[in-house]
Amino acid sequence: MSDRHDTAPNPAPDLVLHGRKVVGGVVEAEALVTHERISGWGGIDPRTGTVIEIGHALRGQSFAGKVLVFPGAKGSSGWSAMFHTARLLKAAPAAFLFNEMTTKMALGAVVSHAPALTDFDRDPLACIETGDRVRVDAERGTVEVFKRPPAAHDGDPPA
Amino acid sequence: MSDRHDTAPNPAPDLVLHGRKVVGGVVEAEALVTHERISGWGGIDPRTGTVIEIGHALRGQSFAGKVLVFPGAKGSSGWSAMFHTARLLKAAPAAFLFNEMTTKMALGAVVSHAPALTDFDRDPLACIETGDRVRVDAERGTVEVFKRPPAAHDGDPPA
Amino acid sequence: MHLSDEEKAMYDGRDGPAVQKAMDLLVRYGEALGAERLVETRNVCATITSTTPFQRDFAQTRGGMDAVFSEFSLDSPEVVPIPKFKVFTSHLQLGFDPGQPERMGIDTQTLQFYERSERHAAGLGAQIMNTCTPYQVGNVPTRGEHCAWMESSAVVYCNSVLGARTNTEGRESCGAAMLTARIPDWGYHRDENRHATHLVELDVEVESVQDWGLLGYFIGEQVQSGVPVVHRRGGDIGRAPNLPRLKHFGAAAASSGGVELFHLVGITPEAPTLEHALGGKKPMEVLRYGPAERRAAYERLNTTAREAEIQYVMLGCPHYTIEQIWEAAQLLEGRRLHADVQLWIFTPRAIKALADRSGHTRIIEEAGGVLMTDSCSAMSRAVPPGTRAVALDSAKQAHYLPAILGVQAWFGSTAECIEAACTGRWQGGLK
Amino acid sequence: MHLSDEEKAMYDGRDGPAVQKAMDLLVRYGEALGAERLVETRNVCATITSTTPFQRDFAQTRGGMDAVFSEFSLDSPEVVPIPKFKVFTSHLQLGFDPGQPERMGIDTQTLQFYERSERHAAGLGAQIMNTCTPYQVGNVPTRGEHCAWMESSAVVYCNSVLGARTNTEGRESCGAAMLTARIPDWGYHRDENRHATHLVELDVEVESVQDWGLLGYFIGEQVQSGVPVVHRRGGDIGRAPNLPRLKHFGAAAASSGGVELFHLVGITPEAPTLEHALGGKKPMEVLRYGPAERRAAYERLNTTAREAEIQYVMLGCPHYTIEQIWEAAQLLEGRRLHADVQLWIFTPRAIKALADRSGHTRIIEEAGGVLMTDSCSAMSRAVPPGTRAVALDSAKQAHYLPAILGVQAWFGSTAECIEAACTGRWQGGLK
Ligand code: F3S
Ligand code: F3S
Repeated sequence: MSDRHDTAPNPAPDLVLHGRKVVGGVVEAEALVTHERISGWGGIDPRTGTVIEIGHALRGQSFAGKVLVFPGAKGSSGWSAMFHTARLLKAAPAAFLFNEMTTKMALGAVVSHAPALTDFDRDPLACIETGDRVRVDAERGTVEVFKRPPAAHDGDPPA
Repeated sequence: MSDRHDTAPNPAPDLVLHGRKVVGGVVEAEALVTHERISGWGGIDPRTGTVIEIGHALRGQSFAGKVLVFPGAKGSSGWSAMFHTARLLKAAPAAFLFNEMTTKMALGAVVSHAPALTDFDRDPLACIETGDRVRVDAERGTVEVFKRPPAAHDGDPPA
Repeated sequence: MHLSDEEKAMYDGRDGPAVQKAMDLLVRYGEALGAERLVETRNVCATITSTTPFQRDFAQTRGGMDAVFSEFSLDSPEVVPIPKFKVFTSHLQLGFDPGQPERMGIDTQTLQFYERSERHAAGLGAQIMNTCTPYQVGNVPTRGEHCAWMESSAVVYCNSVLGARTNTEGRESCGAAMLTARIPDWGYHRDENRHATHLVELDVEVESVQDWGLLGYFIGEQVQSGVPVVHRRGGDIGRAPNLPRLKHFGAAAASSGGVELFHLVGITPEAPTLEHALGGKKPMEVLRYGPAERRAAYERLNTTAREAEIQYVMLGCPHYTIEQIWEAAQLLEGRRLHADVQLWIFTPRAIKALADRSGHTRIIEEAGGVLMTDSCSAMSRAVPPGTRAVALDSAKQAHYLPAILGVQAWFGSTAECIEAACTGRWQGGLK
Repeated sequence: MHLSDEEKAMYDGRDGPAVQKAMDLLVRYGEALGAERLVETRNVCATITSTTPFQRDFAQTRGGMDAVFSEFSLDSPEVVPIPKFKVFTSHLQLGFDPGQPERMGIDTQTLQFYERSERHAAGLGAQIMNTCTPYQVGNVPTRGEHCAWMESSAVVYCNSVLGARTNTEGRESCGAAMLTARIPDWGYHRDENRHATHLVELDVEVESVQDWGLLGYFIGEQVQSGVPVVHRRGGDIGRAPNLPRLKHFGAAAASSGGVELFHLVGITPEAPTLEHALGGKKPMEVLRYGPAERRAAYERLNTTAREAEIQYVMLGCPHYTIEQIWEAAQLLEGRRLHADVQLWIFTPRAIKALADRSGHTRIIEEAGGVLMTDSCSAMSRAVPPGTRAVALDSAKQAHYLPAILGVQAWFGSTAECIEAACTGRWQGGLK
């Protein structure tokens, strides 16, 4: 995490995306980005928000309190129940930004009570990186991205 | 029954029908004719060969040992089983002459081991009457009909 | 009839005498039909077990269960040893409920003989489903699957709703199919016989289970053994009818007529359009079904009904689904049957196990009713003693019971039947 | 989102707070999807009961079973009293087999809590089917019937084989549907989303259950959440695949990808022709499935397999039909499992009752195997102690088990699995 984002108000974002509100709310948190879909049942541990799917790029990492940026949901119909439980255990993402609308994704976002957006004017997977600070205003349909300093980002593992 | 038919060979039939063999065999017996389809299960008593369906024109009459002339089978898939049982109890018809081919009718005739014909050049329902003597040669596909004397026929209830 | 090499080998005895007898029957039957060949089937539904004193004596005097199968299922007077079935074989309903012998007036000897014959059939590979509705206990044929099924209400469901292919087979042709995986390629196995012959134009909403039963009863009377296609002028038939509705519809059409295949435009699999269902031909006849036809069908089903006092309510023809049992249980919950009325509900055994677990059986029994299996009143000719008038929600059962047992039948909705069960009086009427 | 008057009344609380919460969830969910309206459904399949310690504690501290239903099935933190379900509701599989708690490592407390929650669900009107295959125990939706189903393998069967209409719902949307008879009119409920997007040209025979599993696995990987249509160049697909084949095919495609609807030209109800299935459009992609693709799918399913010694054979994913149990019993009859191997076969409870009666359970048990219900190894994460390598005839289970439990999986035919169970060694191979 970068101090810059934690300590100072951000006068101007590095970029702004516009999308369609899926679940309302406003939140600001760090991004966790993956180009792979996420499984609910069998794919995450709802107690910690950790991705557990073998071979998944995020395996071992937790989305708890993060803005989860990903293509969408995959796997069993237990998706919403897993994220619902994660929410009750305070391990849900702070927000969902995704590209593919499915019933799993929509219901999972709804029961997570987390702001969620889709249908962006720019692909969030192409312009948001893990560690970026992101302010999601689902009511207005905006995503303000405050890029992590390039130096720090290049050198760090994507955690 | 008419003595004439029981005592003398018939030099020439009154009429001859041609049909398609369904089950082979040759038999000569009295005709029992109905313009109504017959039910197997719930329609006949296989112990006596009696039609039992309420409202049926043949109700109370037995086809045992008769040439049964009728449109065809109706009702449940127990048709063959009922006629099969009637055959074992010696109460099956001597032959079947019918117009409508169905699986019920075909299988019922087969398991009755009785000569059977269909696809006639003349409608047997239009030219055979109850009490006529009928010689069925299923191998040759012929039905020779020896009409009951009109006087006897007109005066009698139909057998 | 043309036989393949495999079929010739079976016919010539390669697989033993029972298979040979089976092929012999199939050839005789196929030639009787005028079939040109046999078709492969891997799905047989039949009656195999024995419930009559005649069969019991036959077993005793002629050589046991093999003799019974040889004669009654293969038409072979010669007793041949019966091998295991080659094909998935489901057992249909029987002449009584072996779980309720006293209620059905079944003596111990008959019951024991049945149990022996059930064990024999199971040992050969029969699935002891014991229902007229194999499609609700795991035998759900798929589109185009060639089947050899008995039981008219099952045949019409299999052909029409599922789009599988079967004629109305009999005990002997099914017996032969179990051992050979063959049945004559005739009738509804062939594309050219599956097109509609009669067009029925709907002029009225068809919504409830009762509505679908009335429509089926009307259609069967009109088209007899034709293939009806049902169409709503200027639009869809309405809400897609579910399994219970189509089950009652088909059973009604199969009993008032001999319908073995129907099409519903936009609903059944071979009727994406009216033209498709008709196969590009003109219907032989066009019928209209409006409020007057609906009322006439209702009145014909109620012709025998005179006395409002009823002694018996029978539900479950064709065998009730778990959804219908749930509905009946909801209507019964917290109520008691009238002291002079008995209520019997019929369902497959496997579904009864589900009803037990789901709490419905308890509710039905607490109200004074009973959930039975394997049979029904028409099949068993069993009704409670003293029954003069019976209330029914099935057009098929209302068609058969008065004819078979001479009782009066009231036909109405499930709710009206339950109401009659609780009050002892029929208060229904067409809405 | 547009609401009808009836829906507005429910939303405004006419039918009490639980129905109001249900409508609130449906509106939030429908708006998330971008749906314009709700559609009526009378057929819900869902998980309702509770099997986790977390839910047990939740019940204890938050207000009993109503609190659990409010939170987990309606997304309502406020505890509302739950009325009886308005709609025919079937319970899906669970996290263990309550009939075999020890084998599955379930403690008494968890079992007792499950039983309490089963009684609660049944009391509300849930049919305790406890299976991923409701269509084999009496819930067979009809063409065009709007459903709200969970469980991907059931969803794909419902949409594709039966031609009914459902999206992959979740616990909360199903909970809301039970109380309102509504679900968002989105996705596969609507004609325009049911056409094929990907064309798969077959260049190889697809006949056995294993063949259909391999084809499904290939297709899921390729089309992900697309709608594939399968076509055989220059002819029919071949013999119509039966229920077990289509069940394995769909389950495989739903697990390697996310297929919720497929079409098979000439077989499934919305694919009378290729053009019809494509809705007159061009496919986004054309794929070919020949011997090389078949082998590659087989090898991917067997990537984790190294050791020929197996300790466990699991059959029944999706839950076995009575036909499959019969086939397994025939393969096992008179044999004994290898001393180091356990065989668990999963089926719905109602079908187990049928297997008991038909003699299969005895054969399986005499060989040393066990017929289980309600769950499976993937759902329960339970395998026999010491399992390193498992033999499976299900592509879906072979996809999930290594990922979930880190075991090695051999995928092959049922006969190969039974052989491995009896010899302790995997000797299968693609034929
Ligand atoms: S066997 Fe079944 S279809 Fe009706 S007549 Fe009896 S319940
Ligand atoms: S629930 Fe059923 S579909 Fe397979 S993963 Fe388990 S057997």
